[in-house]
Amino acid sequence: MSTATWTSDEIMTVTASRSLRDGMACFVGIGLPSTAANVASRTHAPDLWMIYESGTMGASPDHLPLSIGDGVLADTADAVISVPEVFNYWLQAGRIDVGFLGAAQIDRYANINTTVIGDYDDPKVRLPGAGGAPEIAASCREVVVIMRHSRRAFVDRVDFITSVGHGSGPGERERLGLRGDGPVRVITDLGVLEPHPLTRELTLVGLHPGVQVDHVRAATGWDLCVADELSRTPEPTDTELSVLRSLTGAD
Amino acid sequence: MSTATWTSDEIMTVTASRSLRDGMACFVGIGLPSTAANVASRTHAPDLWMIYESGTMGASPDHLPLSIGDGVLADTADAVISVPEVFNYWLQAGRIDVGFLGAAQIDRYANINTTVIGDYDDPKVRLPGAGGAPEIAASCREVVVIMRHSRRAFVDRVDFITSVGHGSGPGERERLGLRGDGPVRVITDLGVLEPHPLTRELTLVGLHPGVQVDHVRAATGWDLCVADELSRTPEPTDTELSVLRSLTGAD
Amino acid sequence: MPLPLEEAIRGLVHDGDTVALEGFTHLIPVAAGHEIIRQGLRELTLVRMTPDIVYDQLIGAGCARKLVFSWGGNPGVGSLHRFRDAVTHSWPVPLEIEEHSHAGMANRYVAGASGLPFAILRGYSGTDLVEHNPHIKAIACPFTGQELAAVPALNPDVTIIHAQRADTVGNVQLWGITGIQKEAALAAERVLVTVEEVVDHLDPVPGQVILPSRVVDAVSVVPGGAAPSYAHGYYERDNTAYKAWDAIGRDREAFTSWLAELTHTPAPEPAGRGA
Amino acid sequence: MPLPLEEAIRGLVHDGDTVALEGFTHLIPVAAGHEIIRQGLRELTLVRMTPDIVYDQLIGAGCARKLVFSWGGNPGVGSLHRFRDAVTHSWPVPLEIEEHSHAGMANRYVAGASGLPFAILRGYSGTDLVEHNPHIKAIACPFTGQELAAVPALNPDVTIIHAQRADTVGNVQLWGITGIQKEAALAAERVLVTVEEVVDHLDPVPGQVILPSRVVDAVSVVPGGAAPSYAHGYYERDNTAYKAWDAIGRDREAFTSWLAELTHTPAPEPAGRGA
Repeated sequence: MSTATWTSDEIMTVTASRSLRDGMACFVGIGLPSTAANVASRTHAPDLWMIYESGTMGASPDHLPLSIGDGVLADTADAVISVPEVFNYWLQAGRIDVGFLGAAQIDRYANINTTVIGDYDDPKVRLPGAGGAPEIAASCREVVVIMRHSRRAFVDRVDFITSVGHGSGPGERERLGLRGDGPVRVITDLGVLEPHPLTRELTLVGLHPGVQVDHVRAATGWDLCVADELSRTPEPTDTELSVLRSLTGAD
Repeated sequence: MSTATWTSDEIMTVTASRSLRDGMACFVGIGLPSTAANVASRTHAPDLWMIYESGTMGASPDHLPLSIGDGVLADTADAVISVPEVFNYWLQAGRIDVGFLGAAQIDRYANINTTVIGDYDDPKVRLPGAGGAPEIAASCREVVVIMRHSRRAFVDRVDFITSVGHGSGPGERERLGLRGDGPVRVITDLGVLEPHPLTRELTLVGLHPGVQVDHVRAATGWDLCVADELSRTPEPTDTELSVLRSLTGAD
Repeated sequence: MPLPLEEAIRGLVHDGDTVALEGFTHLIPVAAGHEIIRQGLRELTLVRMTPDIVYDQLIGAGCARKLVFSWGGNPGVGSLHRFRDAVTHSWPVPLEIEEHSHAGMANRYVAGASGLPFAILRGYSGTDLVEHNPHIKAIACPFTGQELAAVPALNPDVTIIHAQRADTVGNVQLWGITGIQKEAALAAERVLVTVEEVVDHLDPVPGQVILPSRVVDAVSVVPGGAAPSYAHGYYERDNTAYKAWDAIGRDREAFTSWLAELTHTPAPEPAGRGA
Repeated sequence: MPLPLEEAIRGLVHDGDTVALEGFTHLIPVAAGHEIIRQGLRELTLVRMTPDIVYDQLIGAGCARKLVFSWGGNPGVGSLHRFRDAVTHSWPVPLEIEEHSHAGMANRYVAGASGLPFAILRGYSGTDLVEHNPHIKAIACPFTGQELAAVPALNPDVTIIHAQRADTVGNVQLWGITGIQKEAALAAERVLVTVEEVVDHLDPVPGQVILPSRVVDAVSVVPGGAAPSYAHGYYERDNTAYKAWDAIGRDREAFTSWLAELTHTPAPEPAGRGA
């Protein structure tokens, strides 16, 4: 039994890191995805192969990069390639196993909005935009989304589809010609959601320690489906926490 | 006055080298074009910028390369790039001033055949094929052709258009969307031909020393037009000949 | 011959131009952006895959009429408040936007560098970007019938990049993360490169990109010209400056003071260690 | 773990496959081609921008049903006589040909490496290549209406290249003139790389291309495996061998003797200096 205490962001990041299997090729965005990937590569997945959109492939940074173009990535990479090569030769060609994405809004079918809150032409909040996300969501074999749970973020329909999850339900990705499986898991600070195998609707399948189903329902902007059998996230191990904190500087 | 004697191939190569101006970007093929370009860069055009289709840019080989991918080109180049970059970023983008081409057949309108003599599906002679020539002929600002003069080579219509010269006459290049000026000069072992400004038909404009118009007519497979004023190619200088022979090993 | 930055910007960048300043978190041509602000250029169409703080500054200073981009943010810090203010409140002037994905922008530059009018990619399918951007169209493969996205070539009037070194004849060398700079430069009508130093000979470096002098219109020696981003082998990213920008950019008054200070500051000395 | 070449060819190349052996005058995978001849593979569709003597040998040995190419010759020497004999006299078996320009082939590989079904280029316009090759079509730019050429992606079943080095986990490093090898490898279903040596760590080299081990199916250590072409930093081109081939290839009998000698020769020792 771990006696450690940990924050809700920490359990989210540790859970995300666990969804990376050793040897996978992982398309890593900055922030939570990068932290989770670097935790994984220092714990159970030493041969995780990280590709950053700046063009570094197979980097093993000794500290957490400050940006997707941090010099430590170039210094430790197997190779540095150009941005067109990253997107054309690696992502579009279907060579990436898993893409990690964040989002400002996500909806019932795991569609992702990072563009705008409100109306596009008269926005309430202007967000950073698409970046690499639309093609990551389209082309990686699978996508894992990491984001904090709230009613503002988990909405019935996103204001803007920046990156397609499961569209409007079953068969939509195939109709759109998207070749990857799309989001297979959404990891939040409360638990884990997965698309239902038949309806493709995001369904609560796991709870972090101490969290109840009602908490998650209250933080979700639609009538959330809950799996019959809910898993309970194992507590972060001491190793996971110490690795994570050494990366984030919280130790 | 030069007292040197020289061969018909030597006057052809020296004349071709003179058509390169200093500072030009020149797309160089192996064989006579490469020899001519290397004579130019060692005589009147020290800043001739040579690009070979193998990807070497700005090479200054200390001996004549044996192939378009000779190691001496990579060793002395400003940069070595990939083959797609050569064709897309440099040739197709219109950055090359002059392309040097050889040919097995050329016709009245300077269309070039390097594919097949006879019928395509049942050829008399199978030639090497297109290589880079179709796009060199399309995209360089101007094209210079170097080839030995004979009735078999200078034909009324080529058996196969591998690379477009002036098509079937005035306006044809524009109709085809070809952006360079096409062949501006054909240099042979007998003299120099240029497309007529109005008709685009190859016209004899210059004779090498000792050659008469009748020689050229006899070696041309169509009723050759001859310019009113014919230039006489200046004899190769001692410097040109010694540079050329140091390259070809004839010294 | 290197040109002083002030002179290079004056000669190559004009009101109304389409201008790309590229550099993917590394080698961002910040000093050149500041010189554009100082010279008071207006009505620019600014192009950049990842507009960050120097674009926030250009937008806040009123240089831009339009922004063409794929991700706008202060990397690792948060939002661009001048960009948001321009989009949502037209301050100081309205900002038209045209947005793409990274894959779309990268391929637009590739097409531009290749002399092609458009590029094709598997992208945008099912996204709302399509209906808000007339520059994304569908195209069918003539062999398989598969539907793909087409985007038009991007050919800036001017591309500005920062590089580690140039030689005395103007060949440019950059290395480390080189992003989209080669394509952005080759796609442009005119190219300005600011460099850390000029050297007699460019010794080859693993991972280098070389831009031959014939595609470079001007080189300006501006040591530190990429700060607060970094120049691999020269200096590190000044993360404090990125964080500090958040507070300045968030507030119109703080920004206005910053702008007044910048525009009264003389341009950096044009001649660096290598000049 | 490096595989003996014999085993790698047996495992990765099958009768009827589409096989590309690439290398642009430099690093031509000749030893691998000879092993294909020794194993008596048949009905191959051979792909290569510049088929030269090793392709002449493969064709003369009857391994190929079809050749996809853009320039076939003995570089700096002359014609490929086995290729000519197959095209004009169907000896030893008929050879179907599909021909492109270099620009077309290069872009076909680029499309293949990019997961796209086709590529566009300014090319072929007005040439007779178009009417003899159903794989060249016209396509209109959806923005400008300009007409361009479209060519289908090239995705070989197997691509074979030769490189200077691999490391012990199978990352591959090549440098000097690297031609089209990166794209040809990334476009293929399976990739075999013969190398001069295996080293513990790939020290970066200017101009290097790295193929990460995850896109390489097998590495075989074959020192001298590119001869008579050259391996930058290892050995020079054997120009005498290129010239000597002309006489052998010109004559069916001389070729048949050459072939008998090759196929009775045991494969080169699989383990080289680096193994």
